[in-house]
Amino acid sequence: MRYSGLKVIKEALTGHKGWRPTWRDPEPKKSYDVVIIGGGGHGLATAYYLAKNHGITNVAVIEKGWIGGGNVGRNTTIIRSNYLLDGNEPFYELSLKLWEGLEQDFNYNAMVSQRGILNLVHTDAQRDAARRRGNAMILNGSDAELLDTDGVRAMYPFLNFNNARFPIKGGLLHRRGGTVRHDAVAWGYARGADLRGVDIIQNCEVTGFKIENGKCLGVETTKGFIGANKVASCVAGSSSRVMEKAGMRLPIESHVLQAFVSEGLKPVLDGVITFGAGHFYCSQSDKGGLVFGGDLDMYNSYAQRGNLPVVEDVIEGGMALIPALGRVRMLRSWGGIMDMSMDGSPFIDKTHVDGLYFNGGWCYGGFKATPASGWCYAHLLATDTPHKVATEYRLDRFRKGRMIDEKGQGAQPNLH
Amino acid sequence: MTDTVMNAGMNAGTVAFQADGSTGARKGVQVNRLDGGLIKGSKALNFTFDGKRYKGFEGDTLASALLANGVRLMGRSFKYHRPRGPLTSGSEEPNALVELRSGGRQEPNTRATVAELYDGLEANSQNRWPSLQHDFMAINDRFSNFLTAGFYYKTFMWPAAFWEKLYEPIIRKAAGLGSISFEDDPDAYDKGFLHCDLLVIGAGPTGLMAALTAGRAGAQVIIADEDFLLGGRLNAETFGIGDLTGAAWVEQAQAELASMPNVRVMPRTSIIGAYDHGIYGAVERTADHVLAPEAGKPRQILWRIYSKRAMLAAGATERPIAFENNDRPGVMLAGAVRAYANRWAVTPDQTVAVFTNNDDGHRTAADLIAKGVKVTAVIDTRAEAPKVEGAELFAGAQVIDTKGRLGLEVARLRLANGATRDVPCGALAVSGGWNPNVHLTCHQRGRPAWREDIAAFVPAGDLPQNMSVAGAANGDFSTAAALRAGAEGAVAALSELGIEAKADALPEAEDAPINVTPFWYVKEGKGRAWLDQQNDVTVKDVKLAHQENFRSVEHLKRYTTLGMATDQGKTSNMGGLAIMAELAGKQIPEVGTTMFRPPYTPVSFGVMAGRSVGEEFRPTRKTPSHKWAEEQGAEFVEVGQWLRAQWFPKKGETHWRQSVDREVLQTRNSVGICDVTTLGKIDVQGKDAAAFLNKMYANAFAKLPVGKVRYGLMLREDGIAYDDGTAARFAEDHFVVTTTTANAVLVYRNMEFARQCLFPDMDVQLISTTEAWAQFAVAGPNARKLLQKVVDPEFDISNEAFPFMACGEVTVAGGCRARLFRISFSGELAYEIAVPTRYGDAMIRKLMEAGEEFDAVPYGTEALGVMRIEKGHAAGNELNGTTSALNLGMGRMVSKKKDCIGNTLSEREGMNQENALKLVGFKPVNAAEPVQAGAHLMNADGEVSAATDQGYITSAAYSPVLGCSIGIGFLKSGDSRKGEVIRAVNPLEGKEVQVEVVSAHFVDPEGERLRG
Amino acid sequence: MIINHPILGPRDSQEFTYLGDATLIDRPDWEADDAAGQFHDYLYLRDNPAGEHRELWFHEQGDRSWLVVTRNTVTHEILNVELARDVARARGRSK
Amino acid sequence: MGKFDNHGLKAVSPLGGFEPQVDAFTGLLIREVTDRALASLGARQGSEDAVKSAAASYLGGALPEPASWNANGEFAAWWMGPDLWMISAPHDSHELLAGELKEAVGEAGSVVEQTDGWCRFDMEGSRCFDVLERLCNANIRAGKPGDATRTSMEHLGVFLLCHEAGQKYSIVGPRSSAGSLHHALVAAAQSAI
Repeated sequence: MRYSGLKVIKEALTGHKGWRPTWRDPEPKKSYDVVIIGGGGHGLATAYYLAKNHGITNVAVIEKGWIGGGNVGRNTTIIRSNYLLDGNEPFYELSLKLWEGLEQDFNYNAMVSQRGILNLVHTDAQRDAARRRGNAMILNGSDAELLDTDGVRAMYPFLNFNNARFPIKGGLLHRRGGTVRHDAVAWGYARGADLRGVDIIQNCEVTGFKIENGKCLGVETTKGFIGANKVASCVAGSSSRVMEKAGMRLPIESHVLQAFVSEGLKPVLDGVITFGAGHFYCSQSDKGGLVFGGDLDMYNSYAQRGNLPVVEDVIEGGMALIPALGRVRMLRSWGGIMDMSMDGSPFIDKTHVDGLYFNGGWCYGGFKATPASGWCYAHLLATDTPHKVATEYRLDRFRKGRMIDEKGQGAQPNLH
Repeated sequence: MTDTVMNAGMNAGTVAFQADGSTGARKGVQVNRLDGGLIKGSKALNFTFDGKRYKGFEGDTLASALLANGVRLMGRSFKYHRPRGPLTSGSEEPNALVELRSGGRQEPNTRATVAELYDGLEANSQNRWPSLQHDFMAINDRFSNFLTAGFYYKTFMWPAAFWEKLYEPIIRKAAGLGSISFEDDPDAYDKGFLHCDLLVIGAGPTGLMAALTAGRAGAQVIIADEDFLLGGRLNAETFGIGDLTGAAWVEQAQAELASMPNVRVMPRTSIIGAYDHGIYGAVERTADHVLAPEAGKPRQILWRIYSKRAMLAAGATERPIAFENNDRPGVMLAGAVRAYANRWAVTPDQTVAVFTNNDDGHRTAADLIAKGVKVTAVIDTRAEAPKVEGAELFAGAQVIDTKGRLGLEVARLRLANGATRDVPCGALAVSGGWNPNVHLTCHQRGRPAWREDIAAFVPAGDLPQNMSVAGAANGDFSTAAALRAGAEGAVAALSELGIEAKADALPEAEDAPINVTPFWYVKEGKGRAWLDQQNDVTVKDVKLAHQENFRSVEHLKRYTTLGMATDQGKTSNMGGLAIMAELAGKQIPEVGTTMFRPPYTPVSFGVMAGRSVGEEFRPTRKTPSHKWAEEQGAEFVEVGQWLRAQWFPKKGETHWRQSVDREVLQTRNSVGICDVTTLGKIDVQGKDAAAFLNKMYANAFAKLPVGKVRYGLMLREDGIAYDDGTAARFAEDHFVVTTTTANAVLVYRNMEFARQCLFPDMDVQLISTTEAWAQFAVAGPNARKLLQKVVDPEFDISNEAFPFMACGEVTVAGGCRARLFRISFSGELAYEIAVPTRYGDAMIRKLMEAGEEFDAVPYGTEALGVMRIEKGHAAGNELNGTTSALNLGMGRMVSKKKDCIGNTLSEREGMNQENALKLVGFKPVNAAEPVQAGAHLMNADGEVSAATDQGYITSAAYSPVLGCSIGIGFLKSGDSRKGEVIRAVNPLEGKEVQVEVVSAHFVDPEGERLRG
Repeated sequence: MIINHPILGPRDSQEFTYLGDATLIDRPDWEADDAAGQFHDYLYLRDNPAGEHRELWFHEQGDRSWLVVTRNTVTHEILNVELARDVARARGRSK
Repeated sequence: MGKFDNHGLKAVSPLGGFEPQVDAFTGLLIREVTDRALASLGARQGSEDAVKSAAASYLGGALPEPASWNANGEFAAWWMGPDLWMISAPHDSHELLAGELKEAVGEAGSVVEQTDGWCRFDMEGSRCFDVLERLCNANIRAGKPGDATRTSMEHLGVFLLCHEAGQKYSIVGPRSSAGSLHHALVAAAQSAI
């Protein structure tokens, strides 16, 4: 079934009887060509592109809970291609280009909205770094503009230009950055994959891998054994827990990142703003809620919830930047488990076990990567060679000294 | 969070409460005002709503005062812009949201049901245009059949560009609820910290009894309630406790609590979240009930409460029944109607009907009848409904529709016999049963359990650490059970702390069982029956979600937006779950619940930020010469938390470059002085001090002579350069090391890690002395001459006696002790001289005075930066966390003969490639062109692209010595490319400059000056 | 969170800085044959358990002790707190 | 005037004045204190007992236990961390406190001058509890004289020394942020009183 405005009108006039399930709920088959562990954004996108780009449709996505329940369902919805390093930026640029045509591609309105991202700078050194980054973005085919204070003021006159502890000296504007309705991404990919024959199996948890003679033959699950030619782990947040079952230790720690939404407001912020002198970034959803976040809670956690000090730290940043928010209320907070990697960059790679593949380590940036992650992971699974924009995302890069460290923080996951 | 008491005995007819004003006079004032209540009828308050003037009384909320004045219409819904009035009388309110106050104090989405009335209150309706009565956007309601759950996911996709250009802007404008003024909030906020043995959350009968029990035992007790009156549901009911009325009992309890110094009673305080290990967040509204806070006083306070034990006594929330057009102003929860009548002496209308599935709803009828309000019908879904006196009872009947424009006029019933009946009523009091307020028990991911006998979720065993639950929050709804649970819960909690408390003889109170027959929605009718009134989620939407396979509760919530409004579904979630369960053929507990998360009720940004706003967002660190620099008219710059002088403009200088050029030239030509106190200083002592520094730094320190300083490069364990500084050896077992300003705290932390965790038996003691010494760089050919005037003559600081890289203790200005270091960042003959910080202000004055004959200049961070770039010294822009010693041209400094942090991993292949980036200098081929930091480097010819990128410029400045702009940066194989002309491209700003690769040491490359 | 400091008793975790897995105490011998491999594993690989985790916290806004805290990463329950220096010595670290 | 104050440099207080600042509220006085010299004393490994006894004889009393401070005549001392104390004495008579202390403990201890690394504000009066609970997380109402708590106030690490519970405290914070700390104290006092 194709979605369209006409279809909506037709259904409205006929009692909405024609809408079908957005995805089926099949029982698992005995085996598949590819079993993807994890029904989050990346897993569903991988299944979609395996089917669409590579014609591989004998695929199962197995999800321990409900699809889209991981970080794709608990993030701050930002998309961007504003990375600095050569190992990263081409990948994120591919991702942004995929976002730009995504809705027409999978026939689902995920509300991709490129209203711009503004990274504020507060010192000369930050401006130098912004210039280097902006140039790297442009050289990689992305877009960037360097604004001075007046340029920022023209966009957002209500920021604190009067008594700021760290005055705004300008900003790096990335106009193609923006936001996407996060849940819809999971549902859109699920629908697209399902229509192409992929089995999405919810409430099915992987309990182990069947590995014989260095070859992965399938997965043990709460719904029984499922055989596979290739098993693709895609469970960011739970990567260590799942891969431990295959005997692997990863260069990853799991951390909690909190995010927040305010009560609904008439338009305040058009685009996304990140505060360069505190831990605060913010956008406004189409429903009117300010969606904002800041820093990690800093300690290892699988609890999907955080603590009060970080809430205060984030909102202190918010008030420092936008004093007019004093009477606005925070409505809800939540927490996601981040796969924090040792250099802040992800992995899309084969493992030492034949037929077992790994995708993870997305830190707090997995959402924007969803299309390219699926695209490149599908490429790797289908061809056994890394996609050209994902050649650096290797598990052995630390052994080789080829870190991709955007923030320059070294092997300290919670600082990335 | 008010405690709820249910199923009181029907002692109707006793008007429990006496107002302090004259009763008879009220009716004339406000059309729906009754007698009695807990308001102060003697004190009339003026307020406006949408510009119209009204009067209410002290003790009113905005909602009760508007209802008293005959105003039911208070808001519009989010999507369909349906007219709405209050559904509740508490913080769970979905409908009656207003913009309170104006200007910088304008507060959108304020629940009229909890906004305390004050004289001069100003409120306006929101999300409507042009007026609340005539809202243009109500046209959405006509098209509701097209605007079903998730319709937007299926359309607005073509043409692709139209989403951002057309559809989305319209949607964004229409969406949202209230608006902000964009003015800065003028009010202050505060934070604080409290400690207690027992935190009691909710001050209804359960909480009050718990606090009394614990307080009498001498425990440290905090009892908090979001309401401005203690008592919870006791204020809304007509029955008594013991011989007293409910209100009198509350007053007595409150008086006793107030007399105990170990008890802190906190009304107007919402517990917003249960955090780890007994920490609770609480927001106290100290000035929301007055026109404006007193000067210097906060509007709200965020308290962090450290509790050893906590008791949740937060009561329960009534839930509605869904039926067609159940959202008209006037359709309210039965308990709320009762609360308005009993507490606020208000009836929403003069004719009221009641619709219930339980006994509790009948009490609303009885209480209203006793107050003289006409009850036109009591509709009970149960065939075996109890009898009603004074109103017509329809047992086994349902409300199937309502009518009325901008407010309820008629309820249409389906009677047990199948007939329909229209009942006139301006208000319909609906009760579908009560849900315990389990929210805080779920903040640490606990999941509630279903209790069949009350058809509701109650807290399960997985409570937050050291929390217990009692009373209605635990599903024990009667007053007697509440009092018992409060007392016994307090005894149990305190006994775990070794405090003995006694559950004294409890007063008598009603103890009736609950009789509820679950009834979630009326199945009859083709129209819409609302579940989530604010977000306009109807029964049909839940059915559509089920049809489209959004069946998990989380999918249901996210697809329909059920429970995502400002009330977080407090009155709507249960209904949605029950309907989903029915459609899926499951039991309610199988469907589960969504996760309750903090905050319990929405919290202002202002209070979460507290005093950390504006210039006080973070502390400011000032250098010892700050005051003097201010006197000189210096420009200041933020360097971390420090404020440093950036440059010192002189009269006639109109551009900062003039000042900076002058400062550089004057320093290089004569002498300049700069406050360098901000560099971190760590005092390292102990027998193993040298061995310790050998571990910390890549280069060796063991053989550094006493009285000498050495440059040190510090690596991270991954081999990347981390920080640099100097180490001065004052004795065999005593060093003072410096760090960069930015890394002072981190280096000190890492050293402690090494000392305690890696080398625990080394004899090393560390302490920061950054702030203890005011340190000034004195640089330039005349530096020594200047210092010789300041350093006391008994100290020989000649080149022979005090050569480059010497250090020692001296006195200055006739006996003030000081430390002198002969080190140079500028490349000139230079010293750093340190005196105890209290003398720093005098010292800068002394130095400037002594320098007068040399035309000494103070220089700021800009000139400092120019001179270090001229010398090719790495700073923060070069030590950017991705560069190694090899990149910095200091590869040979990394000793291979010893173990140090980072040397092993610095040898990995990826960090030692042939074409590795190397730090070099750049000069423009055309001296008039600027070199810019952040430009990327490209070969002289060929494509400009990421693939051909050769490196980047890290730092750049105009060099007044060379008369052109210069830069340093990292270039692939840079050290072997000197003399090559390449391009520095800056497409970001549309610039491209031809630069020559040169040594990074632009000035005095041999270092003759600094040794002179 | 509250960390029960072995010397100072219960303290708000906000006073602490978190580092990570307590195995960071076990810095390898630089002269070992496979020092490069050992340092790689030491610095980069983690068990990252969902459950009990021994981890390093620094009482930076307090007495500047490094602590080894045993904490459940799923429930955040803290089971044990030790001075890291004692742990380091017990694990054979010296100079 | 101390013996070393006769040089040509005039001292300023952490807040930048020549005289200590005083702020008065109903039931509370906040005083800047500038007349104390400070030196840290760390025990060398293996010399913990030696340093304690040497210090005790110099100070005229034992070094304080963890989380405590004490006074002995003109001296005061507080515990900073394991085997680390801060010693305080009148500035007029002990500007060279670090040197004197080092002489007293010899090789057993590491001594570092700390006098001007810190600023100190004394808070006195009946409203101390009400103000301090707006500033720091220390459980002050359960505190007793002699408590020395390292805590933070408005993002600044400070030592809080209790002289008399609810009546008198010293707050010792980083000198360069004296203005911010002072602002926090005064704002809290205005807010709470």
